[in-house]
Amino acid sequence: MAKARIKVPEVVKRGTVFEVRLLIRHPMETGFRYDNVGQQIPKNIVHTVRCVYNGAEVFHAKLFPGIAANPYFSFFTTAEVSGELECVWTDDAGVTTSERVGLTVSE
Amino acid sequence: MKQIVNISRRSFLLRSAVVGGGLLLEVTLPKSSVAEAEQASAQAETSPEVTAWVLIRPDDTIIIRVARVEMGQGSFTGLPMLVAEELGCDWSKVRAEYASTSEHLRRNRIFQTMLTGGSRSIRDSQEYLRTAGAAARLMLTTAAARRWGVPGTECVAENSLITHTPTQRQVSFGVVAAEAATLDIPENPPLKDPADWTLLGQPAQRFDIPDKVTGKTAFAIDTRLPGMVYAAIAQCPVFGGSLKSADAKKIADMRGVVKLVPLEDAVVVVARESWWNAQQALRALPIEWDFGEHSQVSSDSILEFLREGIQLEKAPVSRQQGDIDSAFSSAATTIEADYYAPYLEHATMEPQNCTVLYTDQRVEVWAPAQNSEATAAVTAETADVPVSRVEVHKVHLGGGFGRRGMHIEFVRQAVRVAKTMPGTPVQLIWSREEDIQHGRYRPVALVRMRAALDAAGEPTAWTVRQAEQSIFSEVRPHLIRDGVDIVGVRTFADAPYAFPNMHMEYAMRNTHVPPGPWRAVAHTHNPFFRESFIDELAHAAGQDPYQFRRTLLQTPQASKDLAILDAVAEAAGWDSPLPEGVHRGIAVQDSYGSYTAAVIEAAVNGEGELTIHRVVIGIDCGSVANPDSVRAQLEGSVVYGLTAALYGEITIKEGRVEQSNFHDYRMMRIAEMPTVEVILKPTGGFWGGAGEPGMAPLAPALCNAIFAATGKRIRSLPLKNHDVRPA
Amino acid sequence: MISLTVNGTEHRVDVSSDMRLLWVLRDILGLTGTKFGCGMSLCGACTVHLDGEPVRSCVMPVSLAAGKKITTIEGLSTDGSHPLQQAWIDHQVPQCGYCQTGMIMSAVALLKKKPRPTEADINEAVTNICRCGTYARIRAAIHTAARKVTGG
Amino acid sequence: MMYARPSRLSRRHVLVGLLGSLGGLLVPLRKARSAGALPEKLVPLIREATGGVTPQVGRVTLTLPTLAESGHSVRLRVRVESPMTPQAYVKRIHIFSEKNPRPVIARFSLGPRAGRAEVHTRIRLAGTQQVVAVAIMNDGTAWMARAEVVVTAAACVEGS
Repeated sequence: MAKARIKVPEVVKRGTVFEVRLLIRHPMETGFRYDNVGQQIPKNIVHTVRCVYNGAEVFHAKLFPGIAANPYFSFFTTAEVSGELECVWTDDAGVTTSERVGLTVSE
Repeated sequence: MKQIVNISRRSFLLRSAVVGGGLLLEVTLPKSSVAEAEQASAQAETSPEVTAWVLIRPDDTIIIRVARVEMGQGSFTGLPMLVAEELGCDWSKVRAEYASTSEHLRRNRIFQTMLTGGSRSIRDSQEYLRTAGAAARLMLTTAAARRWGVPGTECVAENSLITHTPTQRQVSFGVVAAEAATLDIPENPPLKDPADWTLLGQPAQRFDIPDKVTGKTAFAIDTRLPGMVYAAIAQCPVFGGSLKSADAKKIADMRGVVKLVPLEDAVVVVARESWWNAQQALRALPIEWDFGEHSQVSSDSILEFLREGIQLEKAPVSRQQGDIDSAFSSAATTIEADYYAPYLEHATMEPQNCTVLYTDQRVEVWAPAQNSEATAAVTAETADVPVSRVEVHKVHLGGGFGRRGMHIEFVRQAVRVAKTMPGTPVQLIWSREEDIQHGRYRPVALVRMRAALDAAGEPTAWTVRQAEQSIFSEVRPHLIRDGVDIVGVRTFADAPYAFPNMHMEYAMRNTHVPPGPWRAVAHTHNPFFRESFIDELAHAAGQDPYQFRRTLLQTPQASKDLAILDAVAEAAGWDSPLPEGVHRGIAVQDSYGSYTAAVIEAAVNGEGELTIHRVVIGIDCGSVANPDSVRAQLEGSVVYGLTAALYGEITIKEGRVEQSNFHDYRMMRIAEMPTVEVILKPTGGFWGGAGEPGMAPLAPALCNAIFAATGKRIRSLPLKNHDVRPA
Repeated sequence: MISLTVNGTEHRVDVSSDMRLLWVLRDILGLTGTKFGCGMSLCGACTVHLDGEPVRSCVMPVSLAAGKKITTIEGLSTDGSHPLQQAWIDHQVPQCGYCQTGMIMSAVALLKKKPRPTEADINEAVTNICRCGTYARIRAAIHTAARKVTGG
Repeated sequence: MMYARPSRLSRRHVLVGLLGSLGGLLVPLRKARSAGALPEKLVPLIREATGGVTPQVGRVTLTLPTLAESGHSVRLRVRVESPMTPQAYVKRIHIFSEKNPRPVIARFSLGPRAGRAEVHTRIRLAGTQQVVAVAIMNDGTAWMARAEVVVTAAACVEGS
């Protein structure tokens, strides 16, 4: 199973605002749940998500346990030049993960 | 072909919109709705809505809206009684009507809550419903006073007539209702002194019964729509498994088959003409399942898992008082016992079902669900439409018992299927086998209790270790506090008995079998454990079980438990002689804001055959709307509770439920029905529940009677697994 | 085509001959007063009369009902005026009510055979399941109706 | 009129709401639903988020379903009116919950390059409650919107 999915339009016209959709696979353990034998499951959530478009940050989110499991975000940014969109996220266990997608910008 | 089509609620929704606002309609409404609105407007003229709860027609017919659902408990009648008492109307002209869920949502949840469960319908709404009745009465008397040009304080309402006391002029509710509807709703109208009630507390005939004896009542499963197709479902036999494949080709030529809809953990066959066609095709369908990781789980392995919980050195504490260690070290007698209760399924007589009509404009749903707002939410989420496009048709339920409150997966399934066939109504019905094998079960529980008695036989200490599945750890994690399911520990953590030293622990042990709230939730198995163990202590102390309990209930907090125990013991003639071979057992329990006790008289012959001769069960639920409904709830609890005690057992093998229908999940029938005497002792000043509290004292009272008869202590249910031949 | 006489009306239905009578009544003829409870002749919610005899329609192939007089709850009375229906109201028997039409059909068949049934007669004839537990009132209602009809 | 009107909606509101739902004008009702005081426990958190500025109601549209079944995953859309130019843009959007064990749900940072100040996500809601969105603009002003979500999952158990 992929760790995440990023969706952007196949081609975007330069200067237009387009939608980025990001789905991260992560349980977002709240720290409030119990396992089968009543032990509290330690909190482990993705606490930070950053999205970088050709090196510049276009989206930054600080997350708390109130974000649902398998966090989903959609946000907007402006098309400039073709290149790459990279999303990077870190969870409480210190694991940092990233996923990239290519972006084609037309004139 | 005869079509019985449920009446659309569309016109009803508009009706309330146009009260006082007819002028706006012409400019605002979409064209297609104008004719309908005009028609609705005409109706509105004749049925003014005095408040959201009360509509009064010129012919003095009174319509009282009911927000909760009727599933046998009688609230379709009891709730209107609360309104009518304060309204001062002619009860014979009152009709009950369900409040529309969509109107409720559009009007900012004007009907408060639509949840039906927790024995809460009457007790949670009595205040706002009585207030609603009183408010409507004040509006009506005010309207009459204005008409006469007299002070409102000189007008009184009774029997749907308003009288101007000084002149004895009279006008009926129906005449002034339209004017009253234009007035503001008074905020804190005075309520009657309960001593002045004329309707509440008197037995009333239920509104829903006449149609239930003719077959006219349309349950959800009776929904008939033009062009409707039928859906049958098979769910993965092992909980947590999933569908691998189903070969649709094998059934493609079978009669009526329309399509196959695979779901993650189930497969649905849709057929024309009849559910029979769908079910026949489903039976012929080759299905491959991925049973997942739980296919080796059995009732034995679950019991082992619970034993681990009992044997743990420490577990989260649910109650602590005093010093048990020193109490035990100085004890003259120590008693220890393990008790067990199995999984149970609800088995509502109307199987799970749901009818859905999905169109581009809206989604209509007919479902036997205990909370129509939840039905609307599930429908909107599953269909991926705004809830404003969902119309939930309210229907009476063929039983609920907690099965269809939190868990309405049948709605989700039906919406999934209907969404694949826009414009075609789909009726999904679960077979009885699906119902029994895919329930939300009363959790299994194993409990170890210890108690200390001093040399005088006085109880000095009590410990409890529960190893039990939590209903709420998944669905309502906020009900788990420091590892303790605060619902699962009730009966113990809140026991009224005055042991000087107590220590109680809760070891959560969750299995893959889905748990759910089964009628009375924790107050079925826990009272069996507690009240049987108290009986053991009484016998160990050489005391009468009734007197032993009385001694432990001499605190102010326990006064209502004590009073109902005394009332039932007296009614049963606890100290009176019994026929040869007949013995008594007793138990007491408070739950859902009420206090119940029972005495059961039973005999066991040499072959170990049990006869239950008499059940005396009493309740103090504080105040009563319709005493006949409370009585019926207790009579019904006797059957539901004794069925569980005698036969109720869901067992697990290879990860799945072994029972499948009423031949192996047996129900009490009329031949086994004992004489039941219900004692109503409402002491006033509070409102308790009635649907569930009666469940609590039954199993322990019966098992205590069996002990008295045979000397055999029953520490696990059901009784069918025990040899009760006298030792 | 199978010919059925239901509540005095003749119907010709085009269904497979092994289709159970219950589903013909409910889904083809729209007579939903007869209920589905178990599908295995265990609960009695589907009880109808075949030439006056109570049968569990959920297991009865429709072909076996052809040519016989079928009576459903809808055919008992048009207005709930049958003495048993009246007794059911007087005793406020139903709770959820789902099983009650089948209960009444069983009781009607009993009273035809035994106008003044004993407790044992009731135990033998009314084996339907009611989860709400209305049995005590069912028993009382049967006795009331019996007394009324036999003038006792 | 003789009697003071209780917290119940005025008839006019109801009427507009009903007609609105027929004509697609949901705004008045949504306003009505979010009426009522700002949850007390959120006040200091919002003050902290805005740097002491009192947020004004407006410019922010917070969309949540009226009803949610379990509250495990509830769709949220927040949109802020802003030209999103280097001169005038939304810097941050904070999402708060009235009744979750942790009242802060998320903090989104945007910039003029976003072009459109709109974020969708899915949140958890522990029970029926208000959700509050606060937007901080580059000029230091703060705007907010509220929405009430009814979480219907309920048991035969709450309370006693």
